[in-house]
Amino acid sequence: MMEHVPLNFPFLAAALLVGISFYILIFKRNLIKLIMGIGMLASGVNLFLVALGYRAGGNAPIYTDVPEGPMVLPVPQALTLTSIVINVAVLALMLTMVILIYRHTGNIDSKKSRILKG
Amino acid sequence: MLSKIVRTAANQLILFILIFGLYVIAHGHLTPGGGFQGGAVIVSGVVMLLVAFSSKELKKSLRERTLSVMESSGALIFIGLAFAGIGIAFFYNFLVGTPIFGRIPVTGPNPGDIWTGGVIPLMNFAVGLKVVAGLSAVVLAMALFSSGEEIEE
Amino acid sequence: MDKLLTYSPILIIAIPLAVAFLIPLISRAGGKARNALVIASLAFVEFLVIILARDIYLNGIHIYTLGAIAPDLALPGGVMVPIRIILEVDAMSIFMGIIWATVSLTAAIYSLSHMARETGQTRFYTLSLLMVAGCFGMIFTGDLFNLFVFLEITSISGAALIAFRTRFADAVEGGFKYIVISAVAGLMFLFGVGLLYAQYNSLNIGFLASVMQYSMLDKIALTLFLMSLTIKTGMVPLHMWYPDSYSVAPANITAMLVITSHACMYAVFRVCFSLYGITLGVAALGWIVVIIGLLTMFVGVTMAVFQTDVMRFMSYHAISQMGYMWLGVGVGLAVLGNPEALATYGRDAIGGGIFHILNHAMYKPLLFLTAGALYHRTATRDLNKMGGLGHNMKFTLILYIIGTLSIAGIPPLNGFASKFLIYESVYQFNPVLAVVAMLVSIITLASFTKAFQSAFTGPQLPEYKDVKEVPKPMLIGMGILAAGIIFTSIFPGLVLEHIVYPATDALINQAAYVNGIMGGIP
Amino acid sequence: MIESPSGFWEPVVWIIAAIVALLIAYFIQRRGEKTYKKGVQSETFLMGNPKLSEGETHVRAHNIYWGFFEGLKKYYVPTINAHTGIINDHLVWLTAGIAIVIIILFIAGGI
Repeated sequence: MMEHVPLNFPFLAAALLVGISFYILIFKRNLIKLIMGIGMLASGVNLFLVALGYRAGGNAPIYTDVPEGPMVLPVPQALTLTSIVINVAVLALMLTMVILIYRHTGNIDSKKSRILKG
Repeated sequence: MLSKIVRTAANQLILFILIFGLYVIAHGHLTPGGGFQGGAVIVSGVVMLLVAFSSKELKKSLRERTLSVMESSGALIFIGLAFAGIGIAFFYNFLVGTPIFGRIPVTGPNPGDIWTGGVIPLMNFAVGLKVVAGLSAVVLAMALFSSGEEIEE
Repeated sequence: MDKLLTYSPILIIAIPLAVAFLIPLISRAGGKARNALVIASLAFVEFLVIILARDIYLNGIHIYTLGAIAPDLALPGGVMVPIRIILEVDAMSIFMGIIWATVSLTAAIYSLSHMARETGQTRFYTLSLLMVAGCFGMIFTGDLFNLFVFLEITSISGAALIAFRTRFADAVEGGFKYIVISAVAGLMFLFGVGLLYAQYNSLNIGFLASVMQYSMLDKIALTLFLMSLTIKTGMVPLHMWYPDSYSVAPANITAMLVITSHACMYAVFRVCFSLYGITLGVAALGWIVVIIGLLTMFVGVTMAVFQTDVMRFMSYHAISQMGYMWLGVGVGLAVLGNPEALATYGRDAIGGGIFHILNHAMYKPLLFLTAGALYHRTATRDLNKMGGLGHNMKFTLILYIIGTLSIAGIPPLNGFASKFLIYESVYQFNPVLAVVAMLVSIITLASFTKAFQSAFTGPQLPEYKDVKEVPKPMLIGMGILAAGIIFTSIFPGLVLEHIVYPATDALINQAAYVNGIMGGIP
Repeated sequence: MIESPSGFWEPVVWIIAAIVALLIAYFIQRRGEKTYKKGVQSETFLMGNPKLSEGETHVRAHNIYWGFFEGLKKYYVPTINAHTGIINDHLVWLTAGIAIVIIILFIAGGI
């Protein structure tokens, strides 16, 4: 077992990003801003994952021009890439739906464009 | 449609963007990058064309049907490569040791050997094809959508 | 045959995925070829699931490692951690697999007619098969990160399918709500995965379970898993998006979506039992699950009585029925640390909850499909505008009655059998819970009577004078589910003994799941 | 056959019992009133008012259980108002739920 990763700036930045994005998700009624919030949430989580991949003294696992020494296991980087790819798909789908919502209701406010309730 | 300067510059730049994207795809198993990243670089070129020319112009050269076939074949090549190793295991790297991308990479400082990685470079190309087609379709559809048109069936 | 059995866990996921991308090419040859391909591939998957199930019940857990022969092959530097993508299929996974294979095949048969009038069917089938592959992946994976990936595949294709009829404003809105909730829930799940990876340097459920310490970060991760997955099952008070999304989708998609929310519920069970399991020495989590189960049941059913949109009405009932499963399994979770109580009633409570999943997975898709049949012929979902349809749609009427009696728990149908087990075992834990559960069952019957009365009975309305019975493929799709209901009704003991209790024991027996992975690694 | 902690359930026995009960009910019904006139006595009787058209006699969905909702107004009005259908509110519930469950798990402790 490796020792716990010390709390440092990347984690604080990730927490800040997640916090800001939750603020956006809760208080911003503009659907485009909501999607931006989800994008920021994704960035926060990705930053968290990438920060986990850092190990003191480890080398980046790139086989060209690598210095001598141990390499880190690139699992968190792989996770982050997968998560980024998924988020591209999710954001594209959400934006398309917002375009359609705007076409149907002429509004991108989450309260005014709502039809279904109760 | 933007001015002639922008259009000419875009016409020249797209070549470099394409080359850079292909470079990122081809070196995906050696350096950071790969199919998705290189594909995204190429699609950024498509976006540039979309800005320089209008979406209607671009629709003529990028047909939805062609993109759909490209995307499907990219995914099929990927899954086919995964299936090809099923004699041993799904996703088994059956090309290791063969002349095609089969060399064992050396550790330590070295300039990198392109003929390594087994099926991974091939999968990178498949993913690149899929990403280029898929993201171009997404971008084009959105541009057409917001200008009030539909992408043709 | 042996080879096929060895590869079946991955083939079950890979075949729908490959066919999904083959469809855009095949559909050049015409709609018939495409439909035949879809049905054939799903039938083959069903066959694979059945032979795999038979083998699992005989020989125990199946492990499949992607890219290598064994899970521990070629680990660098003597690391004794499973780093590869590993599929671990035990009795609980294959239980969900049987359900999902059957319902997706049924929904595909149904959609042959139901979607025949829509444009863009190629995309429809591509997305459906992606959803099939994604949900199978969720069920079979033994890896937390893959669970996230497959969860997102299911969500993305599901959202696109909900909004498939983009000409309706409500469909788009439902799809948008679904994708937003899924995206946020998925990212929260990923955050929890990251928290576990930070501590234990692995993503494999079996390995994590063997080193789990239940530290502060583990508690936060547990909460994130629990809430992000339960929001997708429509648990009260996180259920409000659920009827909005599920009521606007095409009926065959809603039938499949119900099972995807069961798959999320399965993931919660996996996390609670297999990942945390023994370390949950306290009853707190069990009580949380029991209380949200009660709330889910009660709020779901009372809101359902009020609805006049037939799909929305059934969506609220789907929420309400989920409460029974939470209740049963929650009671089992609360007594997990107490072997005596677990043996007397805990196992029966979990078994009742899981049996109810099986029953719900048959009657709820059936009811959604009958609602789709009504929509197919009347082009409205509003119960206020319907009436007297039983005169012309006799088969739909019969199928609806079977579903209704089953969901309301009227003996001798299967809904009663599972509810009976839940009532009796929950009564031993706390009598109040059983009383609430029975009350909910009564309101369920009352509300379904309302829908039955307003849609099927009454004089033949002039606007529906020449309504015809729905086409044959739709009736066949519904008939398969109804046949399943009747079989389970007559032989509940058989089903319980051979399918449900193995799944229950697979959940309770955490050591077997851990050994499935860690057995090969010293 | 299902065995639960305090009983059992056997649908075949139940079905046989139900058939026997239905047969008994049928025999009792056959011994009933013989003077019933088919067609005449099944007509709708609306206190002498003229017969309504077919669409009007059908009780529509929103009229069913009206009294139930009226009686439980105190429960229904706030519950339905809570279902706003606004996506931001759904996310508020999610955030609040995560916070509450974390607090409960911390208070409850564990190993």
